[in-house]
Amino acid sequence: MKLPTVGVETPTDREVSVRRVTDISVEIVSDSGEGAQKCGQIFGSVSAKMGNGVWTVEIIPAEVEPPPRNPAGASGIRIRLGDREVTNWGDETDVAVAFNEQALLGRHRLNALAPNATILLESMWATHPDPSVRKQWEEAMEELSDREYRIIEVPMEEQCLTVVDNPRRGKNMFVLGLLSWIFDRDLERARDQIGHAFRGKKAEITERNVQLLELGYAWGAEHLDFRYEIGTLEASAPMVVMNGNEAVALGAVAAGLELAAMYPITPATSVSHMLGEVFERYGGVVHQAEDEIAAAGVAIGASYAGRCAFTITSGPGLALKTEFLGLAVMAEIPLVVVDVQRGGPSTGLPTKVEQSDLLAAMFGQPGDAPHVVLAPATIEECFHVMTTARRIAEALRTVVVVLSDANLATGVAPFPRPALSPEWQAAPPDQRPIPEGVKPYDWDPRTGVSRRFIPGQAGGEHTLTGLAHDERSKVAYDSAINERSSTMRSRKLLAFQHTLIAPEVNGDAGGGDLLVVGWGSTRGAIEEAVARARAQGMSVSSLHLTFLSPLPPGLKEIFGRFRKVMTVEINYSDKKGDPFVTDHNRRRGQLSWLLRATTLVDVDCWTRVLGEPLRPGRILQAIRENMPGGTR
Amino acid sequence: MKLPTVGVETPTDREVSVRRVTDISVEIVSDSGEGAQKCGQIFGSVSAKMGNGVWTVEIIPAEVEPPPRNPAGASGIRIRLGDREVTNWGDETDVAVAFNEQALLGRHRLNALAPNATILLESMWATHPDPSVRKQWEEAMEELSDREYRIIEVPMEEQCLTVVDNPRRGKNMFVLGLLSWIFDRDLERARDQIGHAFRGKKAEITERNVQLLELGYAWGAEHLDFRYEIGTLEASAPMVVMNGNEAVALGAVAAGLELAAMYPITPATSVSHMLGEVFERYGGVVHQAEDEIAAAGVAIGASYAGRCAFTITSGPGLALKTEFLGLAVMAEIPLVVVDVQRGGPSTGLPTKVEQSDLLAAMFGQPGDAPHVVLAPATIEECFHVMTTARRIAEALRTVVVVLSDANLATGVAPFPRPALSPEWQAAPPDQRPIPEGVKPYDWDPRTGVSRRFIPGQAGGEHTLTGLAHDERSKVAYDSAINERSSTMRSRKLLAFQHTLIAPEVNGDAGGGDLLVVGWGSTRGAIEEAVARARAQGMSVSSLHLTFLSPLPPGLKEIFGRFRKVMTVEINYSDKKGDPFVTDHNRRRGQLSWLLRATTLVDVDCWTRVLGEPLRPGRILQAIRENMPGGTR
Amino acid sequence: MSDSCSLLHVLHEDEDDRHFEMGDYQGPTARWCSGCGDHSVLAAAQRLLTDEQLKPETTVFVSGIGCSSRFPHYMKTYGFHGIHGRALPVATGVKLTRPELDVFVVMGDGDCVSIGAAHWIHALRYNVDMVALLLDNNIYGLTKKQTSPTTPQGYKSNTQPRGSYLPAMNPLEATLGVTNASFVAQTAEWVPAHLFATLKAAHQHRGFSFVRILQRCPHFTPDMYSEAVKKPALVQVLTHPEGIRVEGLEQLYPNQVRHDPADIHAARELAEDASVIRLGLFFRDESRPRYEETRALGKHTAREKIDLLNEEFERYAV
Amino acid sequence: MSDSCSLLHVLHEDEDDRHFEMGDYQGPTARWCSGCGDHSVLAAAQRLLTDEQLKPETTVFVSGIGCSSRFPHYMKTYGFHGIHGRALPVATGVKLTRPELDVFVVMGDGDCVSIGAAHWIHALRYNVDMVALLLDNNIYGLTKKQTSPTTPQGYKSNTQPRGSYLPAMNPLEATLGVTNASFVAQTAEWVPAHLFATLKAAHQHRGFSFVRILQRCPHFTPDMYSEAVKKPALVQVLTHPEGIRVEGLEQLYPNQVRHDPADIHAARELAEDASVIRLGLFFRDESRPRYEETRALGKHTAREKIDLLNEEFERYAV
Ligand SMILES: Cc1ncc(C[n+]2csc(CCOP(=O)(O)OP(=O)(O)O)c2C)c(N)n1
Ligand SMILES: Cc1ncc(C[n+]2csc(CCOP(=O)(O)OP(=O)(O)O)c2C)c(N)n1
Ligand code: SF4
Ligand code: SF4
Ligand SMILES: [Mg+2]
Ligand SMILES: [Mg+2]
Repeated sequence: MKLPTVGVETPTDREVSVRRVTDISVEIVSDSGEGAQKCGQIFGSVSAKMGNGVWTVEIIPAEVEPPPRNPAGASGIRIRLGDREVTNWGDETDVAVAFNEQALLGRHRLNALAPNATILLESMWATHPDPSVRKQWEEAMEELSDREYRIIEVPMEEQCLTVVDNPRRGKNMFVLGLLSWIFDRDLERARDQIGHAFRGKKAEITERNVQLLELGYAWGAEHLDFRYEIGTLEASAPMVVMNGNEAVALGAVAAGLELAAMYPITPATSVSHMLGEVFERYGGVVHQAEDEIAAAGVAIGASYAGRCAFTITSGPGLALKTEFLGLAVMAEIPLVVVDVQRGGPSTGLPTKVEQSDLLAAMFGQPGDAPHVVLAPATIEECFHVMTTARRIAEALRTVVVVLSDANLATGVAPFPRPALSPEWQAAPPDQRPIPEGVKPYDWDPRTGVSRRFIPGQAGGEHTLTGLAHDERSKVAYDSAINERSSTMRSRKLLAFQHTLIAPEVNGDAGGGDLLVVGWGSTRGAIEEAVARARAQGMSVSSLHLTFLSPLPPGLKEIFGRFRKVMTVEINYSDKKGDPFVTDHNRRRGQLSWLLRATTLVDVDCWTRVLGEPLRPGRILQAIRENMPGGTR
Repeated sequence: MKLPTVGVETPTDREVSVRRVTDISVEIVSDSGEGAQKCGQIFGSVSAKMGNGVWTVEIIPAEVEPPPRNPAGASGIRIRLGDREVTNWGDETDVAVAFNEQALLGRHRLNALAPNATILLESMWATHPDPSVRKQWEEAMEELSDREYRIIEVPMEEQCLTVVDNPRRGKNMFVLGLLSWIFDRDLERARDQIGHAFRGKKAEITERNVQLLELGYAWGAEHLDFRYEIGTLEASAPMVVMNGNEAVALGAVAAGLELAAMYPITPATSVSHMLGEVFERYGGVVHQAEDEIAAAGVAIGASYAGRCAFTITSGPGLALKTEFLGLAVMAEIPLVVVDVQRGGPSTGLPTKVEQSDLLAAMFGQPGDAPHVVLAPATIEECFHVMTTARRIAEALRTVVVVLSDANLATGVAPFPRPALSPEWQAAPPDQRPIPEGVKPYDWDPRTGVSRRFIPGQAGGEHTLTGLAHDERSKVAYDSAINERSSTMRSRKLLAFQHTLIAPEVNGDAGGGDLLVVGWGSTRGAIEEAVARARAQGMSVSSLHLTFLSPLPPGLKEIFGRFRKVMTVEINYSDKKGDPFVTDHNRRRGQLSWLLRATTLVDVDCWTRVLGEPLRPGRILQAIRENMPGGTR
Repeated sequence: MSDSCSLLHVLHEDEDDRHFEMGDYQGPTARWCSGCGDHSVLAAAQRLLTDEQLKPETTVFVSGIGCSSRFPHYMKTYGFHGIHGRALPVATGVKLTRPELDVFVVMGDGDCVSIGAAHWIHALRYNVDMVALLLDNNIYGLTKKQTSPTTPQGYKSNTQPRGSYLPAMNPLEATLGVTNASFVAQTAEWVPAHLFATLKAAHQHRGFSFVRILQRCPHFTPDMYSEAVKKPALVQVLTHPEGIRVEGLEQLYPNQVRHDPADIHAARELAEDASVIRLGLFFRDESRPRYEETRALGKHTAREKIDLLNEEFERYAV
Repeated sequence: MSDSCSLLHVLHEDEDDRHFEMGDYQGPTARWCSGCGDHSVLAAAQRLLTDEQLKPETTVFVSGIGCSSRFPHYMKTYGFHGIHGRALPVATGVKLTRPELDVFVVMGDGDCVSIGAAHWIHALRYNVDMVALLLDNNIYGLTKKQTSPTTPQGYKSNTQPRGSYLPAMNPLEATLGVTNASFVAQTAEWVPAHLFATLKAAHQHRGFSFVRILQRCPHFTPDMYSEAVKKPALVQVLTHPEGIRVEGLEQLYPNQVRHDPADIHAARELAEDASVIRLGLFFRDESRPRYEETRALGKHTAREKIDLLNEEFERYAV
């Protein structure tokens, strides 16, 4: 076992090497309940405040409280820092802190650690009184030794005991101190953040934690022989930092949404936790319904009544809302549905990311049910998409599905603090009496749009129905009426599509060898990969789509400028060359499917369902492998 | 008012013209409850027995018992007769019998009657004591007079009163007699059928009805001046005659299916009515669940337990089953789902035909849920599809969705009596203990197929789950396992696709100007239209798809032989030339969408959502309008 | 709500000296079968609205799918004819966010007790102030005679041609078992005076009023209530000063029993016993908490919300 | 079923002289939090199977989604870990078509009482012979502390941070209101002897046995039952010769009340009163009709079916 342990050296004995980096990933892993996440969050916040680009992702085990010291139960957080904006979780971890060797092993097995990672590991297990623990330790060291890790043992528990009785409740702050020394973090800011994290608790708790922070810092200063220096970027505008679900929640408030009807489901639920906290103060209501069907029904009822409502869920819940979505389209009731996608099908991978609900969101409803589907690509967009979605839903009197995912939901990154506008909250149609002769579906024949009536408006009395109906909302079985009303519902989408602008090419708008097309949360990783590939001389660009239904104009024309077009998505596709796969029967990535049908361009795809965000390095490799002509 | 009324003439006064036809459509319309349907059914059966090709469709009002004498409430039946096989309901009605002028008006307004139709109309309303009825009559005659109908008044009520007290309960048999004279039907067979229809009732009821039949026949012979003669085809094999839902029900028994779990929904319910009748005798069970979700769950439970179960529904019910379908795909539980499509979206047009559930059936489930979708094209196929579906579901351990529709469900036509095979009912996997080491998902890496374990098999104990799982069915969050199991589920479809054969071109396999592609119930109408177009010299052929997921091989190659490819479907598409429609944003027919994405051929579409089966004449017109180069 | 939200509320408070006649609530002619009990319920509802002078524009009828669910189409108020089994969530959404509206829910027995059962149980629990009418004809009407949970055991239908396999579900008993249920009554459409009085009491109750209305379906189950209609002795009326009081009903229905609607135990015993058809108020408790009491939307202006959001941003500030 | 169907049944009747130990029912180590009440229920179920010598291969545990629904994974029997709220329909499908199997259903309170409510009500009514366990921790565990219908009023959660708005739904009362319910019991996982005896009685009952198990979730609601665990006086045990009998329990739980499980009215009154936690058999009626009695699959051979079908074709012959 090669175990480069730091001996007991005095600072003067060591030479501290300072590595200058532009980008680095740090991970803290522990058993669940040991506070690794809080440690990482504070580390991330302090870094953001100091002007680093930051992207934080939590590592969440499947069970609430898995057995301790178990590779499958690793709980923790990854923080990626950069000297400029960081848009994704990156590739592998450069510096890891592990509270025990089993959690570390879990990360090792998932290839989460860079082959030459530096690892700070709690040392107590090597000499644990329980021989089975010592045996596990030894076996773990054996398994870890096939990489070039630098593992540094740190007596975390021992150190913490000098300050607290129960080190399980303090180790995380000691580690924060360690990392603060390594990355030269501003301790004042760290103290502030600790204060913030424990606000409402007793003052001595904050004090104790600050003490541990300082202990860790001092220990690092005394024992470690490396530090990192990372540039910062002066933020041009005030920034806020949060995860995508928090952004959706605050975005909902900013958009004037008043009712969030939901049924708990991972990874969507935290939006309602957040709203449960803040909505009350803002006059909004979170309604936890008896199931997802009822949640959709309550949101539709509220919207019918002229209020601004949305419903939020994930795949299995979306499935249950299908019938109500069809009704909302048919009866032209505005409705915003947020689907925070997770791994599927069925219960699948509830805490992991996937982008597999696109076609279900678009085509899931039996019958022809035209509606809008869009996907935010960044945490900032998670905030603003709520206003966009509400506006479209109300303007078109239809359903707008917003496709977020577990990557956005749990990723934390700073973005410019939004300048809020009262207009975003503009009330639905005024409540004046309906003039004689105006009908509840007075479709404008050019746009399919009609004025919305809401209860309370005298003269507007009518019964809305999911049956085929005429302009007066009367049940009608007449052929011509059915064709006409179907046409009007579809025309709204056409007219709306007309207002969209062609997306901008990232890279070379003039064309090139390869165009990578993405949607949703993969934008940061794709663009990073494209930048690296371009730096390596490859003629590759990318295009990112926000609107999936309808698709923006100009795609075919843009595609025509590239020798090859390929989507990159986190969903399933058959791999070329696999048994029985032909060009004809290949099941393709969901966006590539859409683009092929629309543009008739031979859009290829590179997709993976690994239950984790795409790594820019892997995309880079895919780009290389897919360069027409071959750049390999 | 031009009202060519038949005067009181003696037979010798008239010359009876006999028109020889190869194909003719007859309609009987009345208020609901007046027995027009029973009359038409007997007329159709007698005709089939005499060797005519027959297609019967019921005209069903939306309400159970709509107000009498109301155009929207017309209830009735259309019978199309031919001198050879009749595969669809045809274009317009040539001969109509109406019990009142309002029901007639309803049909007139739906353009159901040929412009020169001959109409036999109950005469009592013209002289009704209620002046408002007389007024309605006059207005109706005015409205009807813009076509070249020949309307013949018949004193039906007056005549019936000579035999029965309540003519409402006898008029239909009188009309049967009238039609029997006009079409020279075999009265003996008609008497038999009446006996069959009233079996279980008192003998005098049958007698009374036979009397009315004879009265109608005699009245026709005495007063009418036209008859039709239509050739017959000697049936080469014994035939049975039934509607598509009856065929599905009997097909389910023939396929060895034992449990039909359902929740009532039009137009699927009559399958369960039928099974409710017959299943008990065959050892099967119809389970009417509390809702469609539970119906799917019960079928899945039964199938998991090794029994052969299916669930049947229509659009709104399919929406509710979405989540369970995802589970069945994920956990690899065989399941047959029959969706008898109706007009949509939402409650839509519950009694009318549409083919709008194709994409929802394929893509409706969040996550990647590969499964099989197929569509019977004829009533005969409704029977056999159940065996096919069950076999595929069990062989692939997956979901098979069968897309029938309201056209097949209610259309009645003869087909060769199936030669049943015990093999169709072969039991699921044997129940022997599971050998050591065999795992519940021992995927064959080439085909993705694995052996099904069912409770009762010692050594096979395991827990099936909708979470991501490994070969032993253990919950697994590992990236590699998720990729692998996703691949295996998809590979089953690839391997299956490999066994399919390219569909045959109807017309000229060598190619031509236009290829019309269809699926499901439109086959008869499309092929008739193609035949007519070819007879008119147009270079058009057609292709009909049974498998929609996966698609059969060879399509791209076939398409390549035609100058233009176009689907004909009963679902919505934006019309070229309508406001805002571009080639890029056009929402297309569902099959054309699938074909474009798969083959990258510019597959156009001609679709209508008129709430009625497509008429061959309208398809012919569409063919003419879409001939490349233009044959117009 | 946003800036103009206050406007929305002001408009509703407008002085209003309109007087409404029955005709003001009558929509197009109902297209139910002749003799269908739904007609009587429609008439009673229209009478109630007239009696209470509810404004047509602030009254909403929500329904599911079924013969009975066509109800809103025949009213001249706002109506929401939604999807099968889901009327209650929609109505909850309406009332929760627009408490000033009068909300009525019309459901069939399949709609409410079968596919809608989860919502039914939970609506009773939420106790949101609205009137829910179960038009119970013990059969699926619109889809043409399938067994419903309330179909009597042994009764033949198209899906259970050998007769329903299980005893009929008793909606009153089920309702009375749900914690927080606050108003449970039963009436019959062929006793118009009692029907009307029941609707009136239900409307006046603050909370979720559940009314089961026994309803004839002459088309599919002509025999279902024919005896009870003919023989008033088969019907027993619950009486109490706190119950539903109908002048002179004792002449027609001399079979009466005194029942205090505050007594849930007695209510359950009466509900359970199927030997006689009981009409009246089984249970009422105005003190049950109503979900919307704690769950009302606030009336913040857009400006106020922006200020609050900006405060919130401080927590997230970098 | 088809030709080989008889074979299927023969195999199950095979002579079998295996004897099963607890270990034969134990799957992999359960991954619930330490101290989670689900562990005790698992142990009790394993003990029951040993006691009754159920064959692992003919025993099926069906569950939904939730912490508690992981249950089947930790058994060495057949298991079906399905989707949230839908365990009962799946179990119904299994038992209806394979009556020779022993079927157990494990549900959480969200699973059964919230999203699964319609199936719960209807499963009680179908009265198919199986054991249904409601593992009621009064909270959503797996999704991390949201209010469930059984969460006590005022109890704080992540979705209702100001406390649950409504009184907790009482699953016993609701159950006792459903026509055709045949076995309703309550026990607590921290009283293992009572838990075991209850499972045993439930398993022996012919019909649908509904058992609510009060279950601790130390992770999210450590305070929920801590008082009751500490103070046996807060618990009252129902006793009766026909009830659930546990030797010596009166020493630990001296607070006892005699209750005849045939008396539905008394059962409802006991269920309703929330002043004390009651454990025992509230109601049992073995005479209630079971759906599967009339709904069993036949044992026709393929040949017989073909003959019948051919007869049927005569009706449709041209
Ligand atoms: C999701 C869904 N399932 C089934 C149906 C078909 N359906 C329409 S009405 C109805 C039941 C009608 O019975 P009931 O609710 O008792 O109302 P009634 O017609 O008797 O008034 C059913 C099953 C539907 N429209 N939607
Ligand atoms: C359709 C659907 N909705 C929501 C979820 C998310 N979900 C998983 S478990 C659960 C509830 C867990 O609570 P409970 O049923 O009480 O079980 P416990 O975890 O407390 O044992 C929820 C809402 C899901 N998996 N599927
Ligand atoms: S079928 Fe029955 S419930 Fe429906 S309208 Fe006719 S009588 Fe009324
Ligand atoms: S969260 Fe609660 S219910 Fe879930 S395993 Fe932990 S203690 Fe048990
Ligand atoms: Mg009904
Ligand atoms: Mg729970």
